[in-house]
Amino acid sequence: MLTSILIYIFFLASAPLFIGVVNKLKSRLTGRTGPSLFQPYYDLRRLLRKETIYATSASIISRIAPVIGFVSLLFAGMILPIGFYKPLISFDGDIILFAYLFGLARFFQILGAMDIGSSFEGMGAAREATFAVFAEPIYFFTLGSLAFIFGCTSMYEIFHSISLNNPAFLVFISVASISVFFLMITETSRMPVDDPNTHLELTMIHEVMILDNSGLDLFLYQYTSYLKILIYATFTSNFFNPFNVQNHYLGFSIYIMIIFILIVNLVWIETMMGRFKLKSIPQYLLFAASIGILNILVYSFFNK
Amino acid sequence: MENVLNILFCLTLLYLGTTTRIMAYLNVFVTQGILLFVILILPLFNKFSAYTFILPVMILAVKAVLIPIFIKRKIMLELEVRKSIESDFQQFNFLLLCVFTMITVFVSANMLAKYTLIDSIPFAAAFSTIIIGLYIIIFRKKLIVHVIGFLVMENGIFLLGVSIASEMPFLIELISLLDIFVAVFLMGIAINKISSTFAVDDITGLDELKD
Amino acid sequence: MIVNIFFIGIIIQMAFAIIPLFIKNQKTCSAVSHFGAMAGIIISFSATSAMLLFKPPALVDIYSHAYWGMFNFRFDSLSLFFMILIQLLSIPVLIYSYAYQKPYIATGKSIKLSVSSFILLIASLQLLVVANHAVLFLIFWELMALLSYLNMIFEHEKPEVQKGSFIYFIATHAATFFLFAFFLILHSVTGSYNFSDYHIISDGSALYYTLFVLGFIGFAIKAGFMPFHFWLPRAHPIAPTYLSAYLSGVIIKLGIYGIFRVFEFLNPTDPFLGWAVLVISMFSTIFGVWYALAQRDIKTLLAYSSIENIGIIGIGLGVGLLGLASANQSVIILGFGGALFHTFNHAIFKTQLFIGAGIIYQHTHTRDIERMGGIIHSAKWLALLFLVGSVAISGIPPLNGFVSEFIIYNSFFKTAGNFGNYYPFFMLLMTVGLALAGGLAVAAFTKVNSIMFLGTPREEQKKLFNISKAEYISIGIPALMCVIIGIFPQTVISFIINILQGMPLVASYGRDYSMIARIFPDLMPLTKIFISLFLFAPVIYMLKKFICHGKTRISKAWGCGYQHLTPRMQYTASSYADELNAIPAHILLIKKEATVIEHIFPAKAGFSSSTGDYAEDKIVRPVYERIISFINGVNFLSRNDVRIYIAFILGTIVLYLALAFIWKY
Amino acid sequence: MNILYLLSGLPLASGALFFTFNNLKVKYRLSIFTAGTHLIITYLLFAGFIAPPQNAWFNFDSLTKLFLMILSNVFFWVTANSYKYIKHSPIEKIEKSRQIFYNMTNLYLFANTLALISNHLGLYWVALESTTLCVAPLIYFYRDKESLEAMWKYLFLVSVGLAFAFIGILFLTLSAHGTEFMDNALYITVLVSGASKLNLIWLKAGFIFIFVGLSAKIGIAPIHPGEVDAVSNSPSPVAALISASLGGTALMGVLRILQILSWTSLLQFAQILLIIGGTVSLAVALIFMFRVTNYKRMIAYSSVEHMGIVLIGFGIGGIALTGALLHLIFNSLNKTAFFFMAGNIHRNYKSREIGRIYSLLNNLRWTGILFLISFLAVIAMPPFGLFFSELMLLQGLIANNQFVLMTFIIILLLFIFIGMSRNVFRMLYRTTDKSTRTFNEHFEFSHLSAIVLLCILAGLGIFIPEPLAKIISDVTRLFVHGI
Repeated sequence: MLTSILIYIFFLASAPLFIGVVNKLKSRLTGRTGPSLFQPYYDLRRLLRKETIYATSASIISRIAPVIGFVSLLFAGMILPIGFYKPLISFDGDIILFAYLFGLARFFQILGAMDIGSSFEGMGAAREATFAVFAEPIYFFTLGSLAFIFGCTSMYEIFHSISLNNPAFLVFISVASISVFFLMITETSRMPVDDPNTHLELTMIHEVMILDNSGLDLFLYQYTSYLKILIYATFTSNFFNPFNVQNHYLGFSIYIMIIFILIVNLVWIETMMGRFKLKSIPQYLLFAASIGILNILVYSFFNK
Repeated sequence: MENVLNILFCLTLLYLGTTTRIMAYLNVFVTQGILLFVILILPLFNKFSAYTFILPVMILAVKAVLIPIFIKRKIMLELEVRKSIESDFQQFNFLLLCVFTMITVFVSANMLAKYTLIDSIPFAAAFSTIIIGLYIIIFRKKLIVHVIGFLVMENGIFLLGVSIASEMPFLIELISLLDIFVAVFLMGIAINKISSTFAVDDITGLDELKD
Repeated sequence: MIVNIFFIGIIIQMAFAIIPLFIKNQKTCSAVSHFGAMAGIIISFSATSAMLLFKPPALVDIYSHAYWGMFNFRFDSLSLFFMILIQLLSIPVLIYSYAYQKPYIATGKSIKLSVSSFILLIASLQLLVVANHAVLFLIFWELMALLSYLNMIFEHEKPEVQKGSFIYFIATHAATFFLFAFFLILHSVTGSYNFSDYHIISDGSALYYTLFVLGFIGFAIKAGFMPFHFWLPRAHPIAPTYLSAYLSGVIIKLGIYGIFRVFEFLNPTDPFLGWAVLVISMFSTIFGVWYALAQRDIKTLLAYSSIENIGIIGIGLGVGLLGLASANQSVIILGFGGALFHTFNHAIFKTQLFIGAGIIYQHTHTRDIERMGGIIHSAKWLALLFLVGSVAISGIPPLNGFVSEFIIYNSFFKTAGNFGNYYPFFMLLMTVGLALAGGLAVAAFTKVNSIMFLGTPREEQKKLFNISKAEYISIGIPALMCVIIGIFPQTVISFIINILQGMPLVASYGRDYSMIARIFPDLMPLTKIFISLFLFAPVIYMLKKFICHGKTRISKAWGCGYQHLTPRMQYTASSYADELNAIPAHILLIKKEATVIEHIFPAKAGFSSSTGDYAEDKIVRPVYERIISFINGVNFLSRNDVRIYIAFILGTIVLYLALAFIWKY
Repeated sequence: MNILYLLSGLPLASGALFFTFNNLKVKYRLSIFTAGTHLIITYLLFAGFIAPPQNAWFNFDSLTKLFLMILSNVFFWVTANSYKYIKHSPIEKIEKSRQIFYNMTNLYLFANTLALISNHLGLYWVALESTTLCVAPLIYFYRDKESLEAMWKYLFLVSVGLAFAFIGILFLTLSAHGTEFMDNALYITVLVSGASKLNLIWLKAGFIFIFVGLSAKIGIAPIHPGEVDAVSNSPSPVAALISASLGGTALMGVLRILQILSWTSLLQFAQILLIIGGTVSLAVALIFMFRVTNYKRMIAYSSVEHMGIVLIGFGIGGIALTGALLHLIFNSLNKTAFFFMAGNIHRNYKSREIGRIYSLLNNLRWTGILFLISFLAVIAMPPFGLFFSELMLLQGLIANNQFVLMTFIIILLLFIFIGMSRNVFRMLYRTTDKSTRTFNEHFEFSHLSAIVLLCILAGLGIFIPEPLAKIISDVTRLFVHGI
């Protein structure tokens, strides 16, 4: 238990680092020195010192929204098995809670954006809502199919009943992990779905939603987004995670390794690919979902 | 003897088919009344009693005297109706229809006479009278002619009643006669009112009520 | 004895529906009737809950009718469940209707008819769910339709009210005819009118399926399953809001009650029926919420979202049917239990949302959310209470909506686990469908909240928000219930287990409490997490407040350099939902008219979009109009000539004689 | 025998007496006295407190008692309400018809009672014809074009129809030829007892002629128009009389014949004819519900519909027959109240056009609400009786496995309901910009009587009292046996 708590604290602490590494590698790939690994920490510290400005049209919603978003993701993270360690929260059906905690965060982030009443935030919120509608099915297609196959609804159990005795799993899990990777990109609004460091409000999704936030609110939002991407990365990593490794340390190092691989993938994609047209993003998500269908079909026929 | 009278009755019907004058219609009606009277009287000769005389006399009075006079005075003269019956149906075809109907009725009456105990000729005569009375109502436009058609029909019914030797107590027959008389009376008044309010004496005025 | 107390309560309610009609002063009349009725409801409610605790005498005979036999009531667990539902929700709705009538009284409008008929409606509903005699049931069923109609025409001067109430009346009458056929066939099969005698065992005969279809459709029309829902989005907006709250909260739930009864009578053991119900329900769920997303009239939107939730309940029912088909206790219990639980929850938060919508309507005098905005600045608590309802109905933790959906998800997993072969695949599809609906619900209700409450007012409000205590109480009670049930679902779960024990459908598979309780997923972790959420979030909030204390500033919103942002420039609801609605646009029947801006000095441009309803515009209305035009086409009878009539006499006689001639005896 | 004198003699006497003087108020009071006495005696007979007289010419079996009760009840309420309607009629300057009103209604009561209690078909026919003659001047009450035309059509059509009925009666005598009772073959009791000896061909023919002939008076399609015109153009009390009591009286003739047929193998044939007639009437009512522009005509068509339902009930037999009898009673109560309200509307708006009536519910509160409620009763909403009787009808249909017919009837009922409610709601709710007239209506006696009638309707639906149940079971026993 204590170790789990420590691990989780470490997890929370290292959330910005993930982005730091990503940015660093990205700039390296494009032949720049790039910011330091800890740049996100500096940004957060800067935000802490800044004063918080509220729009005239802002109401209590935009004051509580960042808090609720942060807290819900905090609890969502507790459900994830990190490395080989038992997560803080684990019970039957926690995969549903996991998905819906994200829903809670999204709900209030959208409200917080709409609270300003400016049409830029409106656009961002609308896109967020739209893509989220497709994100949840992907989640359930992948993790849900696993749950149906193993007949258990707790994330920890699911990921620990994965074993390679059945070669179908290799196909299955790799495909699932791909669609989850898509999911991650969408949910954390990275390239090619969204470009975090563009400077045209019209084309942004996540950034435009927090356009009018500053200071502590922005701090919370930023940190929440760092946390979000790390949570999704961990989630993806879990698909490959232990392969029957019974040793905690080994498991954890494997976890770190996979995270790093993911980072590389992410960076590679972000540097290689251009941004999708907003209109074409739903098809792209549907494709990811359809992978999930294919998945369960493959599996169920394999079982026959 | 009765059969002869019945045939006469049918002849009057055919005359109705040919003529186009209201006066003629009225006369035919009177004739029929007299015929009815005779038909009713005939069987009474051997067993005579004043009591049974009342009904024939009443019929004679009502059908041959009262109603014709009423119609003549009250209607024909008060509102000088044009003398011809307005028909929206070729007279010749009407006659054909009547003949055809009578033939069918007679044939079917004969068929029925095989199965049941009716004497066919009076029955057929009565029935064709009824139907032709209906034809007169259906194919003529003048209201007064409708009334006459109704009366012809009633004659037919009386004939039927006689022909099948109805056990109808004559008291009932009297009252029914009265009923019809009153009905005709009301109809006459109504025709008066209609022709005074609508300024027409045929069906064309009466098309207010519709959905 | 308890039963007598219950009936005393009912009688009190009826008395307070009738007596105040003789009070001249409308204000006192409304006050007396509402609070008297409330007292009656509280009495009957206490009786009901007492019955729930110590199982009462099942049957109560009223009197023996000359032709229909003994009219009697039966207090079995299913009826007690819905009774509790009715009584629990009648309290806030009554409080609200009291507040609702006030302004109308001020204008001198006569409100007596609607007040008394509404209270009679409540009383008759309570009798409806305990009616054990088919004819008695039909009487109260029709009374329900009738009295709610009498309420619906409260503002009968408005054309849309006339139209909507008309559609409602027709639909409910058609439903009743289905039920006539259903019960009469049941009677001819079983030779009895008592519900307690109806135990048809499924044989493959056509009659059996006819019965099932008749019963299901008859009740589905009332419950609002797609495609039988067409009356619902027409009736809700035009009804006075307390009634629309009651319609959505309680009355359509009685359709669910009826469907439960149908299952109970027919004991369906054919998985095909289960799948059919599941498909219909999933259809209602997804498209109900998608239609909801497309609406801009708040009450219509809420009505469509009711269709969605009815669909979710139906999913639970379908799963239960699958369980019955293969006699699997846990699936039956999870399915029906989930259905009951969601029925309960939806009743609560839908009532709350409608009341909120009604309060807003009375202050802004519009139902079009595009004309609202920034209400949170003038009515903060109203906005927050409405927000609670929205979060709950979107099935988002930590409120009650999530818990019932959680159980239904669990029923999927349980089904898949227990049945194997092709079940997991379809159950996965169900799961994904439900998740999709959840996402859409989030979109819809973020839209509602943000457009109505947030930002700045799009049109200057006609009068200030001064929300009375009664209104706050009426919307606060359900909100509180949402939170409490969300955190401590165990209470309701145990209640529902009590109900399930008594249901014949379930009871045949064991009536042991602990066994049933073990089937339900363990909800304790959820409770812990939610409590910690509720504790932790304020702490963070306080911390934040403390840190940025003195370092806050109010300033204009960032206009991307543009300096003169006007309220009209805010994001609209239609454009918010546009990207999602574009996907099934041909099903939502979305029409857009826009004038394109062309030259350098453009002319006045405009844009308008509207949505239809496929079932109504493409199915019901065309058929109806076809029939009407056929009827109007028949005109050979409308000749107004006495001679024609006489010809008719002759013709009829000839016809009959011909018939007589060919008739062999 | 004295009961007979009271029942029939009193109305005749008062009717005759009224020709001698011209004081409307006195006539009104006296008529109320007559109607009240009639009602009391009828009720005593009905509840079996006094034994009916034994007489070859008169027949006081349960069927007669039932119809007598209906007639007497309707007549009483009509008379009690009539004064206001004829005193403040929408059309003025009709003093003459005001004067003859009570004479005619009393004579009508006499004739109708006679028709109901007569045991002799000829007597029945005569009495029925004379009811027509009594009603005709009442139809012409308003003395305008429409009423004149209506009177003409009613008089002519019904007379022709009754002529056919007379032919039918003659055929009945013919069918008794060769039997030992051929000399008094027109006594219903005789015919019923000796039914098995009758000649089937003539019996069949007789039934057809009587059924079709009387349809003109009952208001069965396709010979309904005369009745509809009469009902829609006469003042409301008369309309109530015609559609609530006279139709029943004519129907009783058909039922008598049916009673005879029920001993023979022809019953099924007769029932089929009844079902055909009833269904056609339903269809016709449906067609016209969507076409009427005149609310009194609408109500008239609704009584065509209900008569159709009654016929179908008799055609089906069994529980449906009970339902049909109840339906007859309920319909009479309901139509009376409905016509009172229609009369109030006519008096206040001075128009019978649906298009001219606007926001009734606001302008005339009492009339509007009672109109709405009696409409709800007409479309068979509980707790009103018609709901139960229609339920019985459907149950009878199912008991006979007539599923197709049931579906058809249900669809017809649904669309009749739609068509009717369209019109009624238009009258109740529609608001016009030019509604300048101000109405002020107070609680009147007509409202009270409508409320009472509707309460009886609801009460009888939910709780059937003992005597009524007994009478109805007796009546059903008249029809069910047969071969």
